[in-house]
Amino acid sequence: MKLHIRKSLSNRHSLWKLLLLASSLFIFSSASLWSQDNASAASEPSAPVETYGSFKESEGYATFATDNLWILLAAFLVFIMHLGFATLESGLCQKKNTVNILFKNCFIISMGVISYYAIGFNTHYPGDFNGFFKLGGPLTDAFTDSVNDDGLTHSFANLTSEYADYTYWSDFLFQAMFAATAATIVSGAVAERVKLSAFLVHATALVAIGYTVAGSWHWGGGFLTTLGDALDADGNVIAAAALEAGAEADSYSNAFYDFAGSTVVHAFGGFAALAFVMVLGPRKGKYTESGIKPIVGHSMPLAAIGVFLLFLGWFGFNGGSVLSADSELISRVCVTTALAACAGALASMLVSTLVIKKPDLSMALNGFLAGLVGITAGADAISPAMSIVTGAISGAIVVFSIIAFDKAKIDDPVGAISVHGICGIWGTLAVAFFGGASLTGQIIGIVCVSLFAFVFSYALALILKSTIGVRVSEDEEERGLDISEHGQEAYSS
Amino acid sequence: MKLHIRKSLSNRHSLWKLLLLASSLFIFSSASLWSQDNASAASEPSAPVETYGSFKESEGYATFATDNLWILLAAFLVFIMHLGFATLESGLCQKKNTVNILFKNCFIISMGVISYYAIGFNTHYPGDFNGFFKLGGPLTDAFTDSVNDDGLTHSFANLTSEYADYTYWSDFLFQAMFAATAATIVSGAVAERVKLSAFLVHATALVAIGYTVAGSWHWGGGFLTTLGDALDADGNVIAAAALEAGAEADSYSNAFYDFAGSTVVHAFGGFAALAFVMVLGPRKGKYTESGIKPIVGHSMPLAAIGVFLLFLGWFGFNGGSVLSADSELISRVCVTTALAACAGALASMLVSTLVIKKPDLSMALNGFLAGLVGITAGADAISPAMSIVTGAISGAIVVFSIIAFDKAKIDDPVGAISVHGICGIWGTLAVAFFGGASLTGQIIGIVCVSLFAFVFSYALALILKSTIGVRVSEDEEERGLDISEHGQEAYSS
Amino acid sequence: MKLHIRKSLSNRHSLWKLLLLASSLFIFSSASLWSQDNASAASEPSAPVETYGSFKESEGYATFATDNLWILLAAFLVFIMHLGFATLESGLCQKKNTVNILFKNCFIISMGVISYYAIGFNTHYPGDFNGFFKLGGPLTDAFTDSVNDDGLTHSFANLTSEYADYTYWSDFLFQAMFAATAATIVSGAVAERVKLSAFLVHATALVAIGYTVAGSWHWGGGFLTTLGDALDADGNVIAAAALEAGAEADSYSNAFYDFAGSTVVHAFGGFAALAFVMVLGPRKGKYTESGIKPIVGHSMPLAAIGVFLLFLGWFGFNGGSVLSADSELISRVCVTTALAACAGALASMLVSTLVIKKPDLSMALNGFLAGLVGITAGADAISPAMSIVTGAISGAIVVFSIIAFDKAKIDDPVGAISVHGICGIWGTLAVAFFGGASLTGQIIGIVCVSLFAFVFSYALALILKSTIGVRVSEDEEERGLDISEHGQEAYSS
Amino acid sequence: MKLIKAIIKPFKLEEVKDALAEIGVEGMTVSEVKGFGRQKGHTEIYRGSEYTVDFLPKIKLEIVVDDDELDKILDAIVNSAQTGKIGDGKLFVIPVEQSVRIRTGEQGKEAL
Amino acid sequence: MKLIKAIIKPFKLEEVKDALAEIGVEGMTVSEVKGFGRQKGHTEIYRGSEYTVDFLPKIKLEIVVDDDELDKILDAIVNSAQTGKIGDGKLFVIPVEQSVRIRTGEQGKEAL
Amino acid sequence: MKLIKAIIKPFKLEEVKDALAEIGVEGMTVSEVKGFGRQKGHTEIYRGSEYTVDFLPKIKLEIVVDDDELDKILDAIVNSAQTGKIGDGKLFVIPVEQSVRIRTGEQGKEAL
Ligand SMILES: Nc1ncnc2c1ncn2[C@@H]1O[C@H](COP(=O)(O)OP(=O)(O)O)[C@@H](O)[C@H]1O
Ligand SMILES: Nc1ncnc2c1ncn2[C@@H]1O[C@H](COP(=O)(O)OP(=O)(O)O)[C@@H](O)[C@H]1O
Ligand SMILES: Nc1ncnc2c1ncn2[C@@H]1O[C@H](COP(=O)(O)OP(=O)(O)O)[C@@H](O)[C@H]1O
Repeated sequence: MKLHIRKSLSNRHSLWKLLLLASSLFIFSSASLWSQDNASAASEPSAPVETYGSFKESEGYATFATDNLWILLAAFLVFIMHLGFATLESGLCQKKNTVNILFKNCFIISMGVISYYAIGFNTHYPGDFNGFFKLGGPLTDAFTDSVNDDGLTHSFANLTSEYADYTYWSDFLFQAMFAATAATIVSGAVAERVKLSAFLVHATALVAIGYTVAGSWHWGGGFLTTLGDALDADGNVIAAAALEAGAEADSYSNAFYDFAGSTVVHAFGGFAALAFVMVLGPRKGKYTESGIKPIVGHSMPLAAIGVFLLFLGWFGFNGGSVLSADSELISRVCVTTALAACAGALASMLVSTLVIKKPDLSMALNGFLAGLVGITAGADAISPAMSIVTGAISGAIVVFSIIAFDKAKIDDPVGAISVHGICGIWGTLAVAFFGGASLTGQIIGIVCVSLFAFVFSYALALILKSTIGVRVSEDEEERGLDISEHGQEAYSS
Repeated sequence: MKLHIRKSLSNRHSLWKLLLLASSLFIFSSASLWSQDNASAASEPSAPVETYGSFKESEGYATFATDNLWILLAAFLVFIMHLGFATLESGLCQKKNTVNILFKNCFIISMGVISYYAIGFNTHYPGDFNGFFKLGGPLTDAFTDSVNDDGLTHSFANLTSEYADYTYWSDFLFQAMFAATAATIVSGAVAERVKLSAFLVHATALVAIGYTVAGSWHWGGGFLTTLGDALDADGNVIAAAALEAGAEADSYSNAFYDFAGSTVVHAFGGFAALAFVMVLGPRKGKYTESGIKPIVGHSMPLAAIGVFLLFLGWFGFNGGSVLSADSELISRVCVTTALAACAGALASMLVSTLVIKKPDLSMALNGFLAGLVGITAGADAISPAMSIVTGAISGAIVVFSIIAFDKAKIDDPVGAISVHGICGIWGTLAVAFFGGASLTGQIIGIVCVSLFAFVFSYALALILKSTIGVRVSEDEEERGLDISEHGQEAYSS
Repeated sequence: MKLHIRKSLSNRHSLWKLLLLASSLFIFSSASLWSQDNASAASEPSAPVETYGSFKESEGYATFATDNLWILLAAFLVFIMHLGFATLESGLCQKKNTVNILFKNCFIISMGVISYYAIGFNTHYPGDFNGFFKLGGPLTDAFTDSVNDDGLTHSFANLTSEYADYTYWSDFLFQAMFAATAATIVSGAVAERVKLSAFLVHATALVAIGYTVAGSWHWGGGFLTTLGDALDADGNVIAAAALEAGAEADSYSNAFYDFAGSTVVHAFGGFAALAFVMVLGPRKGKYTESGIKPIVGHSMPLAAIGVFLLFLGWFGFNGGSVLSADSELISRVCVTTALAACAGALASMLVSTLVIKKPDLSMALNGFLAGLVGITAGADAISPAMSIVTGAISGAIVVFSIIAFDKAKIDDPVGAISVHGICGIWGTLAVAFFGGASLTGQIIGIVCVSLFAFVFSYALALILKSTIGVRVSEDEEERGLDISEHGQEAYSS
Repeated sequence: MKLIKAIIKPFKLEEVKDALAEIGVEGMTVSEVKGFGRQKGHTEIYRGSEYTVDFLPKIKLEIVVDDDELDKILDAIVNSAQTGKIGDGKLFVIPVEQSVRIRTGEQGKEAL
Repeated sequence: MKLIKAIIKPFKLEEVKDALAEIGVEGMTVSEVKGFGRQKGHTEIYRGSEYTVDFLPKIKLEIVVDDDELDKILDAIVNSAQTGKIGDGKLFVIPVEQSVRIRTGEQGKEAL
Repeated sequence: MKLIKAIIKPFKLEEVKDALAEIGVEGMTVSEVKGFGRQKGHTEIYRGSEYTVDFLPKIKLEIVVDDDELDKILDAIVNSAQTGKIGDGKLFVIPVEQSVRIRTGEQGKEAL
């Protein structure tokens, strides 16, 4: 569980409400079926350390340093997912739109990181808010103060286990790389006809505001976190006051469980993509009177490179979400991640061979991603054996989903809506089936996040449509966005 | 040395024979010239820990966590080798077979990981077997039990240093990624004419059974491990009973030494490839009356990406085979790995310039791999200076070997037989020349493993040939496997 | 700060001069504003350990192992930069020179590592020299001795915290990967017309001698290190003797500060490139009477892959330069690195859209690199907020610089001179503006290193020109170096 | 027999092919070409320098037809390839003296 | 002089070239084209949707020959390019009025 | 009307185009081809085996011109494409019976 709430508590003057929430959370997490807190428990020394220097000489430092290193490495792995997205999307689109796709992906990662610094982090993990919405400000004080660690104001707590199992900076970097993925998902779905300017605005709003607000509901201590009311042995909700006074919970109702973001990241991105695609319409020539005319991707090697890099990066995406290098958890999470991805690919290969009568490479590639998205919500809660089942079902779903969306004339060149949206939902439900989560809780979470993503993105797209326009002209689409938007070609001799 | 035997001992009810073997192994490894056991020694706390939680608070945990993290990272690095293989093979083959190659590589990694879960791991490291053969079952109990770590049955030992320097899961993941490489080696050699279905069956049997059985001889406590009989000061074999009773060995006869698998992985893959190629025959039009007509690879950038990724991954392949993050060992192993790779490339460049009269890029690329395969058996035992020599010889060998196989009309589009088979043998011998291993032992190991790989693969290929067929039709070969097998093209505009 | 000087002191019989230098350095570093020494302090146990085995059981080992692991991982990340350079350069050049470019890059990394072993490391970090020049010999004794760690001569200090926060081997590997980057920078600038043989000689001399000599001035304890004379409260230089006798410095004059090498690596490479380009002349047909005729890169996806890999690798380049896994420092360095890169890209996108009127992908790609080069000197000293400013300015500079060099008919196909040379200077100055370094010191460092690089490279190129020639014939240039130099084509069908 | 060389806009290929198939044309040979004409190229930009791309992608169809069919086919191409915008392309008719089907050795009309 | 346009199967190029070289043809110009004819294309599949590829890869040879040589050359091409299977391709003969060797300015037969 | 087929060296394209534009040629169609001729190919090497590449990259220009303009244009091409070295290429002149501008349906000279 992303117990980022800890940060909020230690850093900020928290109001009553938050304290209550936090204490209930604390109890919740102690008793949690999927307790992942051993790591932090062990590495939080009981006696407060006075300076970073003395922390480094304390017993817990060695583990802290390993934890922190892992979070950084996970950030690098998630970073490489952006190259994965860029190459996958390029590969599955036409030659004439390649420069445009690469440019969009360069923009997303750079805008994502900078906007996360400027507004995202504090929106995502707000110190004090109503559970639904708070727009954060830029990172300042604690973030930059500690540059000089001898003398001056120095918020060294942010660098030690008093903050978390890693430094404030590692936290930022990992979450920033994470955040930018939401917009990347959309990029693929709207490719080959979206107006560059409109996309850039949409992506910025989505990453800086949409994703971080929705994320705060679950990981920032928002209302999805509080879904898990404490219940007594008879199943009645225990009042906050009673909890505070020390009452112990017997169980929890409807807790929404989404380990690394099948819903909070992937379904979010998938449904934001769906909304934008619906406003945008399909590519010219895709759906004709004589049926669906496939628009073939221009380079399967690029697409394959993309998928393998995404698979690699997912070890950081899921493994890093453990938020420590806890040996048990990261090992298990990486195993379930790999098993689900591989099962997803095998299932896609099999299903596409049976249904389409051909072993379809692009489906096999999507199968890996389907398995990965599918296991993301329960990578820590689903057993290895069941992660194979989860992944395989995901890999089967994605084939049918891609075909179905195509039939419904929802034109998604890379299959992002199916892979991230549909498999994101499946993955979240899978935690209820195979990982012991509350089905009600999962459904509430899925509906809230997906609906929000859809509405947010739809509204945004409509506004853009009626202002700067969201779609290039027919002529520009035909000549390709590379020439019409960038005056550049991707390949030459 | 891959002392996986430790697992077998602690996890299973071992028979007499195995105990004996293990104790002799223990002594052997203590006194071993290339002892790599310091890490485990240090991180194995003397007092048994009761729960994972208390283990985390124990002294040894910090080192354990680092060790475990490294094994996971090594698994990721070996994973990325699969992308390396996929792009190298694609690059060195024709455009019209690219989808097929990518598909095969997607299959290999997914089938490899799943089959290793289902049967491979327990075949590779059988708890109790005759030294030659035991077919394992799926991972179950210990592997999945520990999902809930509070209450219930929990085999926490698998998560602590009682098992190894890493968790059971990390062990699985690393070994699974490793295992799949054997089939990938074959993939390149048989490319451009093998029937997809036949390849898939061959690869599955090879990874799930062939590789794991052969691997168990060396790393699973099989007969190659016991080659190293304990000798007394006069060179006589010490009886097992005497050893048990405490007799100390003075030296060991004929121990087969293969650190990370020059023979057990690479020569295995190379000779399996040779057998399949012999059954399959050369590509149409390669060997004509008027001589050899090169079939040129369609993308050198893809091939180069592949080789650099393989080089990168090899740090995990060799470095991870230390089976801990022991500072001395992993650092040295990474250094010898890099030096051998670079020396191999320089040697290939030089030799190809002298022999072929042109600085041949594809030979330079193979030179890196030759150096890497060459150092794999002795990465921990050969000194840095000698690793340069080992790599350089390997890089020279590969040029002559590729040319020789071509003259012998063994058609291997990517040079896999030379790179993995021939250089694998050379690398294993090099440990005798430069690393102090027994030449006899090395030869016995090479012969047993290579012969087994060849026979296994040959028999399998023959069976496939007489049933589903191993080769596409002439017409399909001409049109390319992409269209004939997949109905897809890799590139379009 | 790269306090490699520690190694020199403990390993070698140092002369008076060096001792003085070292002691002043010690004081300097203790009081340093940007002290990065906490890590080493903490991990250096006070009581000397006797063997590597006992070191492993000592308290500091856990941290040491993590530090060492990080340095190795950083080496892998820097290694992957070489693939980044290879693909970026290939992508931005013409199809017909691709094999040549890939070959050069294969050569650079292999020659770089081997020559660093043979001569570079001991030139870079000489034990005892005049502050300006010492040509090192091959690594021998300590490097290879420790292969056998039980019995025999064993310089185990090199494997423990007595040497540094990592082993001698990790040190070598990281620095070797680092070193090879200097020649890679040149490779891009001279691409498409340089004679292969001339380039190989130039690159070898540059990496083995030029870079290591210049590097020794700063990181090897040379004269740039001593720029930071100790001053008393009145601003007068404190005599060495007084310092020795215990006098405490109040401040330091003109210290040259270059954390990971904006000047020492990048400006060095950039100005070496400039010199070679000036000797070489522009590509045929680039500058015509009717103006500049762009020679378009043949694959933007390759170029984008290159830039993302370089970005990834830079986490190792900068993060590894911390020379430990110190949680505070590596986290902060990775954050400033990422922020500067992203700000650089955004700035390049903006500026190119404003100036060129098109969102230029190749400029966006260069913008990432500009930001990265820009922050390299002060990644540890510049605050996150200011790292955004530093990166953004760098990203803006690079656009104007590329256009300006083109106007000046300095033909640099990949923009290496601008990205590495000009932004390297800017980055070094930025530490004075935003990171508290002495402007004078920075300027001295920039001038010395850049001038040396320029002169060294220019002289070398002239010699080559008058001997073997530096440029292919017009006809060869036209047909492409792939055919004329290698008799191979990069792409075929 | 005549050889019709038709230069058309790339995205019209499918339509033209269908129109021809409809009136019974059973064979044609297609190549990707670059055209220079009244339809001006565009300005591209690369690393800060502008340059003009004069040549635009076009498709060249080569169809050998019997003299009788010529006009019908020309009409069909014009009708299906026309957008009315500059750059639609040209038709050129060239005499063909002989034609052979390689498979059978058939000659003349039979060979088409 | 005549221009022979030969459409052949790609993998026959080498053979045809050798056959022509043998009978003394010293020059030709080759392009990659796509052919549409009786030989039907194939069905491809992409992400679950089928589509037909009507155009098959072919090679077009253009050879300008002296009138005397014409028949010999046509025969040589037919013989070397024939597989007997559908899609073998065509030969078209077109009159050429003039030819010039750019290097020397030579004209007519001399230019070939 | 005549069709000029010009085979030239690739790097001469720009020059030829400029020369033609100068004398008022407003249209042409260009394709990438491979040429076989007296200019011999080169030997390449791949993984230790040598092979000969007989075909060299060339550019083919197709320009339909009015009869009056023919000589002027031929001259312009020869002048701009000539390097004097082997492999400079050829010009072939072929009769054109009809031409149509697809956009307008204009015919003959008007269509060029
Ligand atoms: N004289 C010519 N000879 C050969 N091809 C020509 C000629 N004129 C035009 N073309 C081809 O026809 C295409 C369209 O011609 P253009 O003048 O641009 O427009 P339009 O067809 O509307 O007159 C050109 O791109 C070129 O390929
Ligand atoms: N009328 C035609 N005009 C131009 N090219 C043609 C014509 N008919 C056939 N071709 C070319 O010849 C090739 C082979 O023709 P096809 O009808 O498939 O088989 P075959 O040559 O056996 O009759 C086609 O792919 C096409 O390129
Ligand atoms: N008889 C021919 N028919 C068609 N194309 C030819 C013929 N002869 C030469 N060519 C083309 O002209 C090019 C140049 O011819 P070549 O004989 O090499 O040199 P040159 O033009 O100097 O005589 C060839 O590469 C080929 O494309």
